[in-house]
Amino acid sequence: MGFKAYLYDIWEAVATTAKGMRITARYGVDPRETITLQYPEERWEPSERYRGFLHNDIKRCTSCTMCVRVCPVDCISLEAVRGADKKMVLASYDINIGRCMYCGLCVEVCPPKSLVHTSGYEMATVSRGELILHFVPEDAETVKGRVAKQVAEAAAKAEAEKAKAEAEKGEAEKAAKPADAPQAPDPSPPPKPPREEAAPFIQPAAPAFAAGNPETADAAGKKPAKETEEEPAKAGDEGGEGKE
Amino acid sequence: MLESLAISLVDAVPVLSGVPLWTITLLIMVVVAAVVLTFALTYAGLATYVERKVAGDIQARIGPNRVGPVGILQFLADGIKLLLKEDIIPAKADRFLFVLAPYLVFIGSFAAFVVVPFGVGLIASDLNIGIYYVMAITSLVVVGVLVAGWASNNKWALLGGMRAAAQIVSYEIPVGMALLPAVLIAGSLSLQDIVRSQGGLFGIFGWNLFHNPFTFFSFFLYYVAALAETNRTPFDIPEAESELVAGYHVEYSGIRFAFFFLAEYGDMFVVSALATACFLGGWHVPFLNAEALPAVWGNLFSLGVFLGKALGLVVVMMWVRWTLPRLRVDQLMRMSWKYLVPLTFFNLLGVSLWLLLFQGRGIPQMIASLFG
Amino acid sequence: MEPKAIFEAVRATFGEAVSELQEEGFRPAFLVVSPEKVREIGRFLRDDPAMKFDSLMCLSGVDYPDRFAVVYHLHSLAIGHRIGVKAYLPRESPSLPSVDGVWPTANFHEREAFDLFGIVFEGSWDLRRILLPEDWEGHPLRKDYKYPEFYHGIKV
Amino acid sequence: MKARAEALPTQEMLINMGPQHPSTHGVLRVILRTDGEVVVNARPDVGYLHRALEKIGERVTYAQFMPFTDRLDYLASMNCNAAWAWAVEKLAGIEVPERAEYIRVIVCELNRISSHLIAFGSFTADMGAFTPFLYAIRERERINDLFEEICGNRLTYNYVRIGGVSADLPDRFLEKTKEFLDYFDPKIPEYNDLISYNKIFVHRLANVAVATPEDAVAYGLTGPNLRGSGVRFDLRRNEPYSVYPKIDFDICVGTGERGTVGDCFDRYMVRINEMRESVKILRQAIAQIPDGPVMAKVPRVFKPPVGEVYFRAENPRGETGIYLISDGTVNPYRLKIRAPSFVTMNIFEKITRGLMIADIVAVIGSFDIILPEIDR
Amino acid sequence: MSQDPAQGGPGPAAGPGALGPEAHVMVGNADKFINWCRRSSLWYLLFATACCGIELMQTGASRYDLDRFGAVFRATPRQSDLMIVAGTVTHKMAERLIRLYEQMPEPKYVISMGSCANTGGPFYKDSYCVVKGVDLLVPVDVYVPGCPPRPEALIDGIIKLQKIIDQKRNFAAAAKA
Repeated sequence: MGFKAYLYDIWEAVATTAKGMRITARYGVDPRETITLQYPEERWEPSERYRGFLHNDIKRCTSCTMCVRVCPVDCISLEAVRGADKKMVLASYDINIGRCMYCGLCVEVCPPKSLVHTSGYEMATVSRGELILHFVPEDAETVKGRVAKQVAEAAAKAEAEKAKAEAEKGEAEKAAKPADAPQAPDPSPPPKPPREEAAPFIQPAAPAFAAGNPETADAAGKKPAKETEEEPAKAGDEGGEGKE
Repeated sequence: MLESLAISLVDAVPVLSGVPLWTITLLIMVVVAAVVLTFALTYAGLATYVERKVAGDIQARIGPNRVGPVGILQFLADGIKLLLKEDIIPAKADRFLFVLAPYLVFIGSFAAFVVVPFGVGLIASDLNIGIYYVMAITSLVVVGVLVAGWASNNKWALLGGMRAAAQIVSYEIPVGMALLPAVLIAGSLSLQDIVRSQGGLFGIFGWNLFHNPFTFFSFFLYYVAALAETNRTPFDIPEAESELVAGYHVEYSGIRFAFFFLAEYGDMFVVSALATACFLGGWHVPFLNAEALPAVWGNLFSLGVFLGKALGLVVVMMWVRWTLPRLRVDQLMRMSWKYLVPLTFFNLLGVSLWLLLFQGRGIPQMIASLFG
Repeated sequence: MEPKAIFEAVRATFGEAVSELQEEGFRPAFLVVSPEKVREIGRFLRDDPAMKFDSLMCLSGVDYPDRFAVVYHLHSLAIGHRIGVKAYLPRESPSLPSVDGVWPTANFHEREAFDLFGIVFEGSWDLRRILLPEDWEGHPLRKDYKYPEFYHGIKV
Repeated sequence: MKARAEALPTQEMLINMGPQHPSTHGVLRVILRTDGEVVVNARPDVGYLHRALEKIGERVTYAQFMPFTDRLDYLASMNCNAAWAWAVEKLAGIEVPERAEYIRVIVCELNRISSHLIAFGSFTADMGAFTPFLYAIRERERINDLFEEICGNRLTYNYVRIGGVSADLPDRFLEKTKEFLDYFDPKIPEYNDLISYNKIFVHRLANVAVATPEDAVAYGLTGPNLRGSGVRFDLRRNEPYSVYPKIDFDICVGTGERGTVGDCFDRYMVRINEMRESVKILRQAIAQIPDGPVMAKVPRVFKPPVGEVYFRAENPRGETGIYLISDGTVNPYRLKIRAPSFVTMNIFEKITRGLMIADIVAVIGSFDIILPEIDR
Repeated sequence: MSQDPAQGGPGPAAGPGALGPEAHVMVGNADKFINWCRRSSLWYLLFATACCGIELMQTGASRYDLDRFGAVFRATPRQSDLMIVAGTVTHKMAERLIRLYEQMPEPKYVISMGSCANTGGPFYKDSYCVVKGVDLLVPVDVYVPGCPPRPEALIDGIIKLQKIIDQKRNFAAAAKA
């Protein structure tokens, strides 16, 4: 391949190698180039939008299960019981951060803004059980028991007042019909996590299939796990109304 | 040299006179070997630490700094951890060869420390066939790597072994040819003589490097060929990390892998020591005549200078490793046979013609003789 | 060229094989063709100087409620227009001739359609499962697919 | 070769460049039949990261599938998010505000730079030079910081929404991006000095695995791989979408600079030059970005009209096509993702005949494949 | 070299947390030294399947630099003693993972990095071919949550693993029979 090309080959090899080594030498000699962040001592403070582990402020949480339904992975499980004053009391609220994918959809859709991303990221654990965060201190049964007791007392008190009210009405004028006592508000069934296995698979007849499709196809056994139609697709800052 | 030492020891300690002479020389040899081996192992250990620090520095990060004060104990931790790893020999591997290979490689690289001229009087044994001995011993590494590649019964290892055999054998020739100018100038194969031949003229201009343009050129040829000899990037094809998973030592774990690891760094030092001895004036101290210095100080001082030059070349090898990509096997062969071998032969011709024309005097000597 | 013009041109040469053009609600428009003729129509669409559909963008299997379909999306680099070709297949043993002779890129797409839908492409270079392990039963993307309980002893 | 065959009966070796290998960019397995070092046949075996994204697509709603597009091509998550959003908007005919489109272009181009950085870095690491890989990741860390400010995550962003973007840009974001661009501009010539024009690197890549333009089109190569073979086709220019028509940039094409057109070196250089183009696009986009809302009016329960659409966007690895069939309910009926790396692997068997084992690593690096896209 | 704030042993790690089964076991000097050696040279196997693999790469790169802890990536299981399962493990990949784990020499540890490795993560519900958690295949020492976990979270996991290694008994009467 020609003597000149031979020499040019050698010269080019030496020149490009030298150019490369000059750059690495510049980095090697100059201590300012080091960008290492020595983790346990120096920490990187994450930005305020950082999506770390989730935290739910159970005082403000209205247990509207919007977050449970929007989560693509079902890692939030929530049990709530209707308290005496018609408001829902959280029995248990767990987030399995071992399964969560930190997508932030639940935080965007939470109406009372009680579910937020903290900037925590250090929770390496030895056992998988510790990856499930429990936000309600006591376990579910005691809460349910307590709420059931309160509901019973409220009902009893309501019963007593009614009895007194009837007694006074009774003496005042016999004609007044006694008001029928509101039946005891039975605790509404806690909304189960949306993926009910037993739910009917067949979607009610979907609208006529592809418009141009020659024959109308009735919806075959389509098995969308989430057939509850309440799907908050739009994520915007003005949280939708808590539909319950 | 050791007999004289033994005799002087016997005179100094009369009680030893009853003991036959050869046991004393044997004893001294063992002591010297122990000293050289401990130096070699600690150097190899520290070299792994320095390599990771140099790599960290080049790559804008900090190397190991949490193990020991500045991370200095990193090599200790690695070594002892490797010592205590489970010793796995693959089922279908050829057990005896699998176990033998690391020792061959280890011997091949650390036996060459015998002729390294550390200082004025400091050499394990001043063989009169110095360079020839080193060339012979370091080719034992090829046997070790080939046996390792074959014995681990792993396709990647076999490929690594084949590549290593092809590479080291074909780079023996340029290494040998590039060292010959120093032998021609010194007129002797012994490394101490080569170093002594580079004395005089303020200690710097006596170096073979500046003797004549051909030797200057042959230093760089030697250094490139030596890089290939020790499987360092850009020639680390036998244990190509990204192609052959880990080349010939893919099946080795624990202390056997440590042998390979140390042997590589041992090779690096041997090769740099040869370069220093043959081209950079060995233990000659600039502006001072090393031999004239008082006995103990002279030795230590020249030892320091020699180690400085040799370890400097080792750091350059590390610097090259973190810059250049890797050659392909056929390009490696082409470079050796089409570029290095012709160049070293032409270079050798040039040196011998130069010595013939100028009766063995280099440019610095001629300039010095002009000034009288 | 406009989809309608393409439809006329193909209809002219292949007659009954091209049954109709699905236009509105579909972007791009689709030619519905009979499965047996797919390879010839493909070769025609690629070699005809007026159309020159030299690049098959995407070949996908679809599980419509009552039947399968193989959908080809074609694009012409030279001219720059696009067309879709759809071939409906019966639900029992869906199979149609492979087009990897016409567009070599179809091989992986066909292997994927075979793997996930069970559509057999006759005359393909090598029709094997591509994404799932060889010994996996069933074709997952079918609507009536039941998840296996165990695979090699690991709970699914 | 003939004489040698009789004299020395050699045997071919079957090697598993298995799912776990330092340079297969993930869990790709290549079954090599080699004769010594020369590869007789290299058959890729994929599917080790098949996570059934398309089956999941049929079971979650349109908005819920957005985080899954992050995991489709995790080096270019923003591009996949945007491709999914554009596809659904094309299906449902949603009008996206101007500012949202500009933000999408900005984050997509930033993501293109960071994806090409990993492509460049891992390619040089496969060739043996580990330092450029760490320099590339150092630059990528700065882009990660920018993304962490916008959407809060370093790798899986889930930032784009159907109808716009989830949140407006933080206040000093545009200045920080400009700072990054000024920091990044001199870095590319430095990479070229360090490794691109290094003699060994060029020798390893020139004239290796040449893909002729006809083969490239026939085998469905797209994006930098197609442009590396000299075909001037870029979706942002030939089939413009979003606000790309308003931004001028030129298409980098392989020119056979150091070897023939379409070899590994050309595909590599196209990516390096594309990083420069992306910087140019970013500067113009930052200059032209208008004010205004970032989210269109999309109903909370989003039911697109019945119909089918095929949309394709220019991802860093090639053309990501999304074929979407909707039957009017909340879940997509069928969702086929045409991933560029999946189609690129088709040409692998043909192009690697007769190469050496070290070149297989070069070919995988030059195609810049990524496994979640191949296996979906 | 630039000044190192991390002089001497590891700095105050974040919260002790549970330290594994042998948490509060008296450890003699020989054990302490051996554990120190094993802890400070954890060579991890390059096992990156999906997105967490990229975060693993960035942890090993310049800004977070795992090399500070003496952790170097090794390509072959024979020379690695820590397997960081970074990414989704599918059924087709499961046997390979088990084989790789068995090829590693004995004092070996496993870190399950990211939601996919912990519990199958985003693909837990609807995916038919993802292994729901790596601990179905290999014994896992530390779970690092996150999708993908930040490099700091992974380093926090490695520090926690180092604490576990510190508590191990090697020479004295084995803690477990």
